[in-house]
Amino acid sequence: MSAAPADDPALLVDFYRTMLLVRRFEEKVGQMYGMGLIGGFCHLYIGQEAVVVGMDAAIRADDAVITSYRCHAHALVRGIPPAAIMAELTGRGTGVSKGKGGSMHMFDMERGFYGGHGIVGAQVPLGAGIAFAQKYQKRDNVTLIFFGEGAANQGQVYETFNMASLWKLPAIFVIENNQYAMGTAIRRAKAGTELCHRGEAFGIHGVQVDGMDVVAVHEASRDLVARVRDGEGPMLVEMQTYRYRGHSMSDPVKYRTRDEVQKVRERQDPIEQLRARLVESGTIDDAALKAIDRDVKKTVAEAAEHAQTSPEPDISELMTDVMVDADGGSA
Amino acid sequence: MSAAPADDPALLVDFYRTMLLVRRFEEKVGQMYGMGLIGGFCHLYIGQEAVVVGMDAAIRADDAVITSYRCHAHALVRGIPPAAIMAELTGRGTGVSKGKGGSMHMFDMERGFYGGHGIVGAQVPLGAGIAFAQKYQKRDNVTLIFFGEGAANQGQVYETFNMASLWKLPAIFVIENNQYAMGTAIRRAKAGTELCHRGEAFGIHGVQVDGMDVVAVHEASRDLVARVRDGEGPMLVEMQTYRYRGHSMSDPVKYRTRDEVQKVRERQDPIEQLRARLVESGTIDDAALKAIDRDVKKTVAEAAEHAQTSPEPDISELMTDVMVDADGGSA
Amino acid sequence: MVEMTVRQALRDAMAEEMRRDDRVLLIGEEVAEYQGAYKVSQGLLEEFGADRVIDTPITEHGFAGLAIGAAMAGLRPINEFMTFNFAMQAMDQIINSAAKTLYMSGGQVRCPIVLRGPNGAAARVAAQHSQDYASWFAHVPGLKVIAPWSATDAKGLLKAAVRDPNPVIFLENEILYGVSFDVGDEDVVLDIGKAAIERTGRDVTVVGYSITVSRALEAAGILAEEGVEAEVINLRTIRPLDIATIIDSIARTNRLVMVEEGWAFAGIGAEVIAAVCHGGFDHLDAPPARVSAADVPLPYAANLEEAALPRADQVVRAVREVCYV
Amino acid sequence: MVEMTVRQALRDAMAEEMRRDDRVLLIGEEVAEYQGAYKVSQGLLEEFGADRVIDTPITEHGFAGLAIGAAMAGLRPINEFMTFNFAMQAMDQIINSAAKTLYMSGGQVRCPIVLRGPNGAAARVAAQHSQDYASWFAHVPGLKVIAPWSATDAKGLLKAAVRDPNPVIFLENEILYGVSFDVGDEDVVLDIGKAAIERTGRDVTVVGYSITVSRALEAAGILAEEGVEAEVINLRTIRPLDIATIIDSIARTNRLVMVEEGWAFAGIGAEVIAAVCHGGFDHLDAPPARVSAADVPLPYAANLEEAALPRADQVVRAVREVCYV
Ligand SMILES: Cc1ncc(C[n+]2csc(CCOP(=O)(O)OP(=O)(O)O)c2C)c(N)n1
Ligand SMILES: Cc1ncc(C[n+]2csc(CCOP(=O)(O)OP(=O)(O)O)c2C)c(N)n1
Ligand SMILES: [Mg+2]
Ligand SMILES: [Mg+2]
Repeated sequence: MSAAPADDPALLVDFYRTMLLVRRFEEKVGQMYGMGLIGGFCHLYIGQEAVVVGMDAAIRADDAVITSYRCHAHALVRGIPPAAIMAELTGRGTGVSKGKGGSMHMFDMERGFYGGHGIVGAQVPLGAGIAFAQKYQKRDNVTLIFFGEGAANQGQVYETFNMASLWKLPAIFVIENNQYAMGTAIRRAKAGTELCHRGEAFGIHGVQVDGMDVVAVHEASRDLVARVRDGEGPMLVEMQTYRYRGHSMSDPVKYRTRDEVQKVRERQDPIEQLRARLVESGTIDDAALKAIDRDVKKTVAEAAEHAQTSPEPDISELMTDVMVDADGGSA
Repeated sequence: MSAAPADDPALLVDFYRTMLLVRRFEEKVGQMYGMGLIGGFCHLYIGQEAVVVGMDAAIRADDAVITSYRCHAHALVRGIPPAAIMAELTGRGTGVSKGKGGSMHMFDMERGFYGGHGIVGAQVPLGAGIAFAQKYQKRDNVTLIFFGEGAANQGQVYETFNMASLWKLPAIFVIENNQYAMGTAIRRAKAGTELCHRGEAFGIHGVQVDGMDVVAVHEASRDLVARVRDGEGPMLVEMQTYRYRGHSMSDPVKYRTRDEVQKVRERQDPIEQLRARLVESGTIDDAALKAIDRDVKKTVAEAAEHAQTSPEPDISELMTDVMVDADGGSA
Repeated sequence: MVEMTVRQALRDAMAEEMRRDDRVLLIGEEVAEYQGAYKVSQGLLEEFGADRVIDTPITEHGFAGLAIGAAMAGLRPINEFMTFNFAMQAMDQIINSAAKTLYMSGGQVRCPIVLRGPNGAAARVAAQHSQDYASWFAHVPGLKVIAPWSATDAKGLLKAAVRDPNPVIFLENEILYGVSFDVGDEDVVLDIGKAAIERTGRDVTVVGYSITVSRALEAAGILAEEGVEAEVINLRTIRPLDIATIIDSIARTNRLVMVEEGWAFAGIGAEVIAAVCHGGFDHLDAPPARVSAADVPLPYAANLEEAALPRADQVVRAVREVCYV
Repeated sequence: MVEMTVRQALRDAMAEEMRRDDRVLLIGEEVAEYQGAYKVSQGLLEEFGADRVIDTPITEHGFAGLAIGAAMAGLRPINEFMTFNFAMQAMDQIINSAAKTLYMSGGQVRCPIVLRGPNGAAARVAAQHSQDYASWFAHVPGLKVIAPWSATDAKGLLKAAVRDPNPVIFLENEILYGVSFDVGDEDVVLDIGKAAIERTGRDVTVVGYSITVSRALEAAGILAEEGVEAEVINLRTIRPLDIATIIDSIARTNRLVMVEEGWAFAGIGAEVIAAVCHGGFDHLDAPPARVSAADVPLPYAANLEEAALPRADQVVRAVREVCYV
């Protein structure tokens, strides 16, 4: 195994850059939504960046990822061009789903990114199916299955735990516990123990990780991924994290105080934490930080530009992709 | 609380009589099915008698019971006349569901018997709803929710555990672990720990009981019922039991040996165990046993006779009971 | 006359019924503290308290099953689905438990529940959040299915649904929530099973439900300028279907255009046409026409979405065709 | 020609496809060690092993979702529902994941899965085990829906379904499993989307699918004795519907009777009638008629069950009506 992440400055800088990209991208999305350039439901990932960045770096390009509607960040870190994601958000033909899916339904089969699912919990059995296929095809791959702490109350999750455990599927169940499901604070919807224990009755080992600390996330993930890849069977990780923004762009966020959010931002922000660490350890200097900042802003600006200037899908696209033609083309 | 059941000879004799009634009734049902007098799916309870008899005696007449398709015994012990149950099985108008429900769908609202449900696991949230109503109406009742160990893998069960625990519903979840779900032995379908622990992550205390010993069942049930009635919230009990017959009348039972069944019958039969105990302790003599036997046989024979001589439902019944009329009648 | 949005009408209907009958309660995701994902239950928690306005975890299968069980045990729950798309998780409980148990029990087990929430397309929410379930639910005996259009419909029919001793599917529309209508100010309870003629006309009968009544009325306005008088029928209830009102209208107009937001295949339009063929075939002077959603999962892109959903101009065209003008 | 039951035909189709393509697997409750609840998968575990013939726990929502995910990831699962009634637990995954994801992903995520099992009534299994889901599934774009009648249909269409790159709902019938039919002995793959004319006739077109084709043929036999020649069409595929074959027949017979085992309201009969009105209205010399299940949950009692399900004598009566004889 390569060096521990804490000792790998290049990796840490990379984490920083990617988290910043996610943050700035989502901020831009928020702005564009406010301007009416993006429609429908739109869920931002701001605050949770460490989870997806730390985890994605622990898997390989040929592994698989599946998540909920809150999927822009997952798509970005898998390497989908920001412009294609942004163009999906504006509903353009150059979008990653040709403009047909929108914010909640991004997919990239070439990058093992299985979406982007709008129904709470649906991605959990689907993800187990991807892991099932990996095992069936005797590939040494793993599947990361992300879902929220609200989704963790859906019954299909437990059905899936049972099957994944019975069949030792190479699946990692990642509960992104951002403390709220829409307006419902976790304690109002969850009885019993911490979520990391919810797989234990089904024989699934669970751990709880500080999901605001990208290094902790990454280290835990490397361990889990290695064990799952080795055939130990599925594992579960509860990432304790926090979303700064509303559930979606239309959420007035009356269920918590500004103060609560402010405290998390000040004390636990994943990007600030890592920046402080990089600066204190002398890994990076101000000029380098600025360069990253500039780079990220440029990428985001270009994506936004592309997303606004690309044409809408051709109207003929309305009737395509309903069925794959028997000869193999999708029409 | 009244005397412990082990010290209450009348109660024990009553258990014996009721278990025997269930056994003989089900044997008769098996015969009549073989003769073509009963149709569709038909699931016998033979072997499991101690569970329902011991539990039902721990609740009150105004409490509620709900179970699966394997419901003849639950209906019998709730006090529904055997003739009405048997007539339901033969599809007659005098059946407890007017012949419209059949073997899997018996109901008796006057006796708090909520069925008789054909979909595996469906009765679990329904049962929690009954408990919810009991609590809403501030009644000090409890609901017994019976389901199989196969049903215990259904997701809706865990959704229900969570809500029942959150809202402290007066529900007792009874897993009748008869070792098989159709042809699937429990170890082939269940990962992880014993089923009695499946509620723990949701804050539901669980116990495991020898479901072949009616006294053990009853004692455990009295304790659980008292605690649940007192407002401690839902509890779970796994009854370890065994079904002697096939899953349903059409099951050739190739998934286990005759020897396995024979051993359980010889060593653990709930009726034989209790009989031996009653005889050894001198609680009952041969003549009394014979009288009970005769009585039970007579009851069953009368039920069978009634069920064969009663008329089919009037053909006009086809279109009734689809809707309740707004004025209150069911038409 | 007062003006009221459909959202207010629904809220008031629930509040009034909860005041009238303390067995009535509201249960669903975000109905209490959040005041409803679409603010339909605004103020209800405050007035009726947490025992009667109940936030659930995200477990549609479980909470709908629980609410159905509670109805069987004597309560009168209003079960909100945040949208009906999520009711697919609870489909088994709705069909096999709520719709069938009265019959299976020979008339013993009643299930007076209202299952309500927005149905069909909202704005740009894409395929998984936009399905119209009218024809699925209406297919099944044992259910009543209501799809209000106006605030009057919403209030009068929701009150009727709560009082009905049977399971009622109540299909709302997110886009209509914010639309205002004139309503009478008394406490009206409408009859379930009766359609409303929203505009009279002699040349063609246009039938819609929910938001497509707006499309039909828009079309009727355009057609009137061309001298074609369309009669617009608002189904209000889909099961039982008020086929008599439709056939009666066609007896006068001899032409039928059905407008639905759902997919055409085995949809409500198919049923209306088949039922009209059965009971009023000889009145028809032209083949009845359907205007429906495009036969695709609903796309996100603005231009594709617009092309996918039924529009007034399509209704106008269909009317011209059946009128041979 | 050889004789073969529908059960054998289905089994052989699966075995042949599993031999041909090792991405094909069978997953469901009791499909492996038990050899299928209705013995449709007899011998498959032995031939293909436990990696490819997979018994699941009783968790339809979960295992169907898992199978759908596996299909997206490149496998070709055949997902057996012990009966389609239990597919309601998995409805969200079937509709929102299997049917819609290709579209939502702009054509990227394919889902080549077959979801199969017995559908509709068996014998005396009552309301919760007897529903016909044909119209529900056929309502939804993104799915193909097949309902075979004969052994030839079963084999040729199941093979086609397995090879199809799309999600296919394959609706079998428990009562037909044991029925024998003559089949050609070659390895036929039928075209999805083509109806079959099972009997030709000039006086009336009778359309059925699955077991109602038997009812239609019985009725045609009775009618022939009265001098009425019925043409019997077996739909075979319900979505896409082969409306051309139906209209072509009606162009000759000028009369239509639709026989379905499901409920009438927004059923397949409604769609066939609406589509015929659209494409062949002028051919119709009489209002098209429907013979369907009674509009009730299916009762258990023998006499009520018989009265509830469509029978040949009802078809005969309907034909007489549309033929005015
Ligand atoms: C089955 C279903 N029920 C309800 C919804 C509406 N909904 C969308 S997101 C959400 C909250 C989910 O919370 P959580 O799982 O914690 O994820 P987060 O949004 O916090 O990332 C709800 C209730 C849905 N999309 N699907
Ligand atoms: C949702 C659903 N899936 C499958 C079935 C078919 N089925 C009926 S009973 C049964 C086995 C249930 O086993 P268990 O829960 O252990 O109860 P038991 O029969 O042993 O009492 C199955 C698979 C069903 N009725 N409902
Ligand atoms: Mg959350
Ligand atoms: Mg069992």
